[in-house]
Amino acid sequence: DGHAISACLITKTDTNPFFVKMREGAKEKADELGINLLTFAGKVDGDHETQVAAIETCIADGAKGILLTASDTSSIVPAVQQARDAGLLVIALDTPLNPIDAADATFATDNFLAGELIGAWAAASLGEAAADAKIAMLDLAVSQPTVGVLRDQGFLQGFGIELGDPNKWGDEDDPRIVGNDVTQGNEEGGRRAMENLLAQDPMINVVYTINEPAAAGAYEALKSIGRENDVLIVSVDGGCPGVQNVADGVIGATSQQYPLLMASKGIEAISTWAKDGAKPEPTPGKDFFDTGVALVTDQAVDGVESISVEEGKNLCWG
Amino acid sequence: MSASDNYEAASAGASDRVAEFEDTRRGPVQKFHHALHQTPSLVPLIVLVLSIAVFGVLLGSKFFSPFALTLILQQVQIVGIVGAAQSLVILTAGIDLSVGAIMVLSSVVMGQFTFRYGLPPEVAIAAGLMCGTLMGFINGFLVARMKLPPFIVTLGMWQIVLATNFLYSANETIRSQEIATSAPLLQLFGTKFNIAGAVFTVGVIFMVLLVLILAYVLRHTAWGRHVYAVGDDPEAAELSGVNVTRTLITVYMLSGLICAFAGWALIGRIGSVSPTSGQLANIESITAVVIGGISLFGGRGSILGMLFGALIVGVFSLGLRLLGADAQWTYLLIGVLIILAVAVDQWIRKVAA
Amino acid sequence: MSASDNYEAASAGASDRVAEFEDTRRGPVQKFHHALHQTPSLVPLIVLVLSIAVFGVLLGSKFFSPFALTLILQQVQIVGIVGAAQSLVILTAGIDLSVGAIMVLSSVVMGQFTFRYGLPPEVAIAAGLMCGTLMGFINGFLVARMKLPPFIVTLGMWQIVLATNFLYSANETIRSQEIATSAPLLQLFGTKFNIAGAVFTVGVIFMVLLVLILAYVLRHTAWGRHVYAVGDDPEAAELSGVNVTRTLITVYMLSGLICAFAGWALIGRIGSVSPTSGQLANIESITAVVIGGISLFGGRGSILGMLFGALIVGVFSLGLRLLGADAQWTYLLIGVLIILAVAVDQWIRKVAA
Amino acid sequence: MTPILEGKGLVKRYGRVTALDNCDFDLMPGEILAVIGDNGAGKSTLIKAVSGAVAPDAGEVFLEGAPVRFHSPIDARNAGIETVYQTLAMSPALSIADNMFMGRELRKPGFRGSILRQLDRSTMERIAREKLSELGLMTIQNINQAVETLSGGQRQGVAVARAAAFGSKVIILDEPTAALGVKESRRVLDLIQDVRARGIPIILISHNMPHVFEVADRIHVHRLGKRICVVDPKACTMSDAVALMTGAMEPNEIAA
Amino acid sequence: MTPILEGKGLVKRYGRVTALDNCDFDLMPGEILAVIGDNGAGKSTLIKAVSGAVAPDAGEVFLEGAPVRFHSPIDARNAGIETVYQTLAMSPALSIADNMFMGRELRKPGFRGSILRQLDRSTMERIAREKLSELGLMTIQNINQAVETLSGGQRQGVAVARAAAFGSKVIILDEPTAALGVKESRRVLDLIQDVRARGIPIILISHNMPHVFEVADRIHVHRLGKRICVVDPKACTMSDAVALMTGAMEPNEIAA
Ligand SMILES: Nc1ncnc2c1ncn2[C@@H]1O[C@H](COP(=O)(O)OP(=O)(O)OP(=O)(O)O)[C@@H](O)[C@H]1O
Ligand SMILES: Nc1ncnc2c1ncn2[C@@H]1O[C@H](COP(=O)(O)OP(=O)(O)OP(=O)(O)O)[C@@H](O)[C@H]1O
Ligand SMILES: [Mg+2]
Ligand SMILES: [Mg+2]
Repeated sequence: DGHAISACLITKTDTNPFFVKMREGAKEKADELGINLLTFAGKVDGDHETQVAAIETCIADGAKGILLTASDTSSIVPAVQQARDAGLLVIALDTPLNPIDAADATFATDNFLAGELIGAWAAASLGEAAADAKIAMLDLAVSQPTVGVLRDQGFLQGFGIELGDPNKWGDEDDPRIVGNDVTQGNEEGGRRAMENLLAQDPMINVVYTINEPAAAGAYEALKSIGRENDVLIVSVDGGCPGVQNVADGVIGATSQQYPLLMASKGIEAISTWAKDGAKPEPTPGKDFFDTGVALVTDQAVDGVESISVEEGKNLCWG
Repeated sequence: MSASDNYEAASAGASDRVAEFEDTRRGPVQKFHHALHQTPSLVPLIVLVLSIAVFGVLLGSKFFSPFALTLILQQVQIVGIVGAAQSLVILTAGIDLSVGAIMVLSSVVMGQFTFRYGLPPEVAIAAGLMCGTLMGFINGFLVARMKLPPFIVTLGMWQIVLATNFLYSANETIRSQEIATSAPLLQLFGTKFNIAGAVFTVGVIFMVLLVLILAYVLRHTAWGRHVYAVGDDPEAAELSGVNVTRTLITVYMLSGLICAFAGWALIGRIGSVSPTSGQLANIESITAVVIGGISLFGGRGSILGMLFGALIVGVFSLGLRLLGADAQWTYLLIGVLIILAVAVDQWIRKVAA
Repeated sequence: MSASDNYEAASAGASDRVAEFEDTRRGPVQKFHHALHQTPSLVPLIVLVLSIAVFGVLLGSKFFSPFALTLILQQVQIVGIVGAAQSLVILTAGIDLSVGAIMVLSSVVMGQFTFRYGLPPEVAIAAGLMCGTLMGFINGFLVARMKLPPFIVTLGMWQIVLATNFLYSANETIRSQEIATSAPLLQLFGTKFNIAGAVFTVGVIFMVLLVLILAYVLRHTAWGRHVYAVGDDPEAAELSGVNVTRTLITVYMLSGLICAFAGWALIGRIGSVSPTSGQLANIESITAVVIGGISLFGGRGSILGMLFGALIVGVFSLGLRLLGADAQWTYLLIGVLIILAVAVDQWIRKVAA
Repeated sequence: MTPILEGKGLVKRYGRVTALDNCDFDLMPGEILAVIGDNGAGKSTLIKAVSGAVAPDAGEVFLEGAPVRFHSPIDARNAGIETVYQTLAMSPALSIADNMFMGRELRKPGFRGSILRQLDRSTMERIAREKLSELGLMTIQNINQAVETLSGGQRQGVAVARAAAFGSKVIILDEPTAALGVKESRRVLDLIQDVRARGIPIILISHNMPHVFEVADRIHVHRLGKRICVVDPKACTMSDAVALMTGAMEPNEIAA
Repeated sequence: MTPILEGKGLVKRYGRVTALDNCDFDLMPGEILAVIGDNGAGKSTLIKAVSGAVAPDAGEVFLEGAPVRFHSPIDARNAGIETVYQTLAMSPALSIADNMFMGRELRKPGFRGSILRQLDRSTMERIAREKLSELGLMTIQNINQAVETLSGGQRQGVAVARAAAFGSKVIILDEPTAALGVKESRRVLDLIQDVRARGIPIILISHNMPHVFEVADRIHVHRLGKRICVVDPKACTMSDAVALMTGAMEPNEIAA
């Protein structure tokens, strides 16, 4: 039917389960509300041009609104502006634009907070030993995309390490950090990065990972030298395999995000906008709508709020 | 056997008319065959027109509007410009994997020189263009003088330039708003003008002009012929008096310079200066070149074909997205269509042969 | 001028000994030169040994330990196996951009057949291997029968296979723990054994054996010679009686099969079945092949060289990390070192010529 | 007697260029047929058309009276037709022995040959050396040399040796002695006569009239893409042949 | 009289193969010097060494008495030495005119040539056609044909026409008539004599003894990588020359 409202979902990639779930969430809600959903994704993390082309396509298509997880949060702004000028509602999902008010609204996880939670948890679990911990930082990619920086810096903040420039990782000079390496966010990269850092210092006992696949890869590397039980691995995402890995003791704790929630809220907002032109409101006290983040672990520590693995499993996304 | 001594003299009365044959095949089909033979870039052009027609039928005015069609031009402009650089290199039987990295570094230099060091944008742009040319020179020097394989040289340079880019820019994006207020010249290529619903940008015009000029240079100047000769058989070219080293170095320098222009155009297209852009520029430009009918073994093909190749991919991408295919399905279908495009191309050539 | 009629007869008394020259150069240097000429893969081997020596000196026992050295082997195993497939294709003057995608799809098929459909792991593995071979066959068919350029065919297949992989797997990872409990056969290639501190895995042994067997086949069987002939000059090969189509199709099928084995080895290495792995396998395998001295124009080079090429990159990556270079600098330096490695290679060849 | 190899009404056009213009051709059992003609007359195209290397646009080919359609040179080879192309058709980077035995490699005897499928390099090299020595090519110092490093004449010698060693029904030689020295050319002529003595017919394309008149049984004169006449070398002078092929004389001016 | 081009003690080895073995060589002003020798004797390597196409391992080259060191064939060309290599050195995919004028293209007159640097295609094509007709190559139907589509002899004709048109000090021809037909060979011999008449010396490598004895002023006999003697074609029979170059006779058996 030619009169149906249409909406677009543009994600960074659609190879990461996180975005796959986001798309499923959006699709479900869209079907429910009778909205025609078009989905787009970059080819690799950081593929900015494809996202610009996707926005242009949505304008050409006459969509009512766009849900966007931007690869490059400030470069995308002119394209977003073009869409808003053409009368589309643009909602940033997961990652705020820079500046944040470049989008009509933002439904996001606080990635820095997500990092901070696992950092604080790791420090608290180690207790005294935190003072001479040996930390491996397994980041995303050398191009330092924003999510990667926020989670990394959040972790260090939470752990109690002084940050250098908070807009980039790798410039801290705390001796507890053994090194940073990049994983591309998958198992293979996670294993290789872990091996490289272990070759530098086999006594690493805390591992920060950008996401749960990287954590699983790091675990394999540790297992191959028999150290899987005396190293603390922390991660971010909260996907079902990740939470299962927390249950199995592969990962100590993970910060869980809620992509399905973001997506469905976003679709609702577009539907509202199409009907009566109202824009969604941010969470009180913040400049975005916080869809929340929760620390999932079975080894709760004092001073860091967390949910159990059981609860995590009920909320996990894929 | 008779007097063998002067049998050669018997050829004295030989006819001295150039051989001619009656051509019994003179219909329009034959004329068309002949045109295909003379102009190899016609084949990708036919494929392009066919694909526009197919999507036009499927999508109607959504696709067949001046807006959508010029949108394709805007979306392929970067690939088109970088593809021009890539074509030059591939014609010499090389390959340039560093095009995307050079493009991005050049745009970062333009941005940082303006905003970090406060230089006038004109100077910063000149510096960016020089930076691209210099990178190209290094590639060319390693390929032509040190005789290293282009694949490895440009693979190495890709990593080096990209890492330099991240280190130098500190992964910082310079935002569009800032550029617009204090150095709009950087966004020159993004300037739009509207002709009856069709939207053209300076970048699009630049791409088309660049390709036309290069087509002229390659076809009608000595340097252009040398580029083909070097790609065809470098040893034969050297023996028949072409300065192979100089030709190669100039090709890589020009390629670097064009990539730097692409960097400038990139600022125009995305508004900001972003060190993470352009990661797929090398594979996309090579794709355009190959679909356009230029041989990866060098010496054969036309740069106009590259432009049509880039547009074919652009048409497919936009068309499929408008048809509502989701991302993975789009990639899958583009994969199928790339193969199909080249198969059709091959088929037309065969039928025409 | 005298009787020309039978001057040819004057050659009747010609010597019929094969020409021989005294070789005045008989020192060890000459022997070495000769060895280099006979065995082209010696050159990357020298570069490899040199780089191990340099990092050994710089890093001492940190690098020169059985642990670190075997770690390199483990890190290189996937690239080494995929590189073997890539070498075969490149020797025929082709290129295979789809190797990584085929590898991942095969591993996903092995995993999903076991866990989604509950088939015995043996059957699932056979299905995965067949899947890889089939993908290879499609590549080969399009290249050999339809005469499409390998770059475009495998570029298209890359996208198609990768998209299929994501669509089929729904991006779901099968976790290591599950595999270990219910289908440990999938992790076979990860099995370790310890020889005097050095840790070897089945995957590493497989890689080495595979390369040795292929080196034998390429050098000592008719099929191997045909592969070289097809890459050298396909027209000449066809005219001199090689079935070019069949040779090409078998090469691509074998390449697909090897990639499927790489997929199995990948499960062993990362423990889990993850559809997002292997994205860099094509560029890394081509790099190994080229550093190893195989010509991208086909017909020249040795598969052993590829293995050394892969190890050179492995040594550089680990060595630089151990020297404390951070991720971005490592990335940059690897670029420099790749160029250097090939420059040294070229230099040795020149000196030896 | 039916011709062993015959072509009727062969046509081949390359774009605007006509290479074969309704050309007929026949080779009788046991004979040496020479094909002569100007440069670019279409001689090479003719033999490519009858040996499966190019597909003619029109016309038919008959082998021993039966129509055949060779889809590739391999088909022709399997039918016993061995050809030395003017471009020699060798793999430049491979060795002399590899090239000589390309497509019909010898395997080691026993287990190593049948199971491991190992090539019998030493035998192949020995045979290659013998065949080259038969042709008088004594300057090849290293039998493992890549063909691309051979001199022009050495390379041609290898190609001729290959065809002579393997042809069983028809041998086609396209300018086999063009790059050869005096001694080597002589040996090739001897070889051609030996082969004929074994009953195998030969097609010889050559610009060397004394050689043609010395060995040929019949001479096919080719001009502007077609056979203008067949002459008998015993009944016709070299001057007549040259005049015919260059167009200085019309075929009806001579009793053919 | 000093030789115009001279080589002393030239050595070139390729791995285990010795191509030039301490070889001397000289070319006098205004003469036609023929170089004869078996296949693989090292003739082509010799002329490559004196024309900058390969760097000799040892030995020196003198041009008009002064030592020279050509780093590339372009250096030799700039010094006025024009060479037809045995491998012809042409770019297969480019047209006849492109190949003929490679490296010395003609530009359009006026603004289009000087500013736009546009090539004067029609003039180059016209000249190419003329030069080929002078050689009797009348079968080239399409002057825009790519060189790879030419017949073997047509290709050689193009290479010879190029050298003859541009050589100014020395012209070197490595087997220029090997693939040529009777008429075309004759024209090349005429051309060689014309060029000599213009005072330009020529080096001619050929296996065709009658041709060599017809045009040469002196004959350099090459065997196993070195000059074994120089003979005077007027004082020596073809049989002697053949015997010398094949090793059937020693040079001291003849008064040179
Ligand atoms: N692939 C091709 N494309 C276009 N023209 C071609 C092609 N092959 C051959 N020709 C043309 O066909 C004609 C006949 O060529 P062919 O090689 O058969 O001549 P030939 O008689 O063997 O000459 P030669 O004695 O010089 O070897 C020539 O004019 C040549 O230019
Ligand atoms: N690049 C190379 N590598 C190895 N050997 C070579 C190379 N080039 C030439 N040779 C060898 O050097 C020797 C001399 O070759 P050259 O080409 O000079 O002979 P030629 O006298 O010109 O013979 P022809 O009359 O056959 O042309 C030959 O034995 C040849 O095999
Ligand atoms: Mg011919
Ligand atoms: Mg020679």
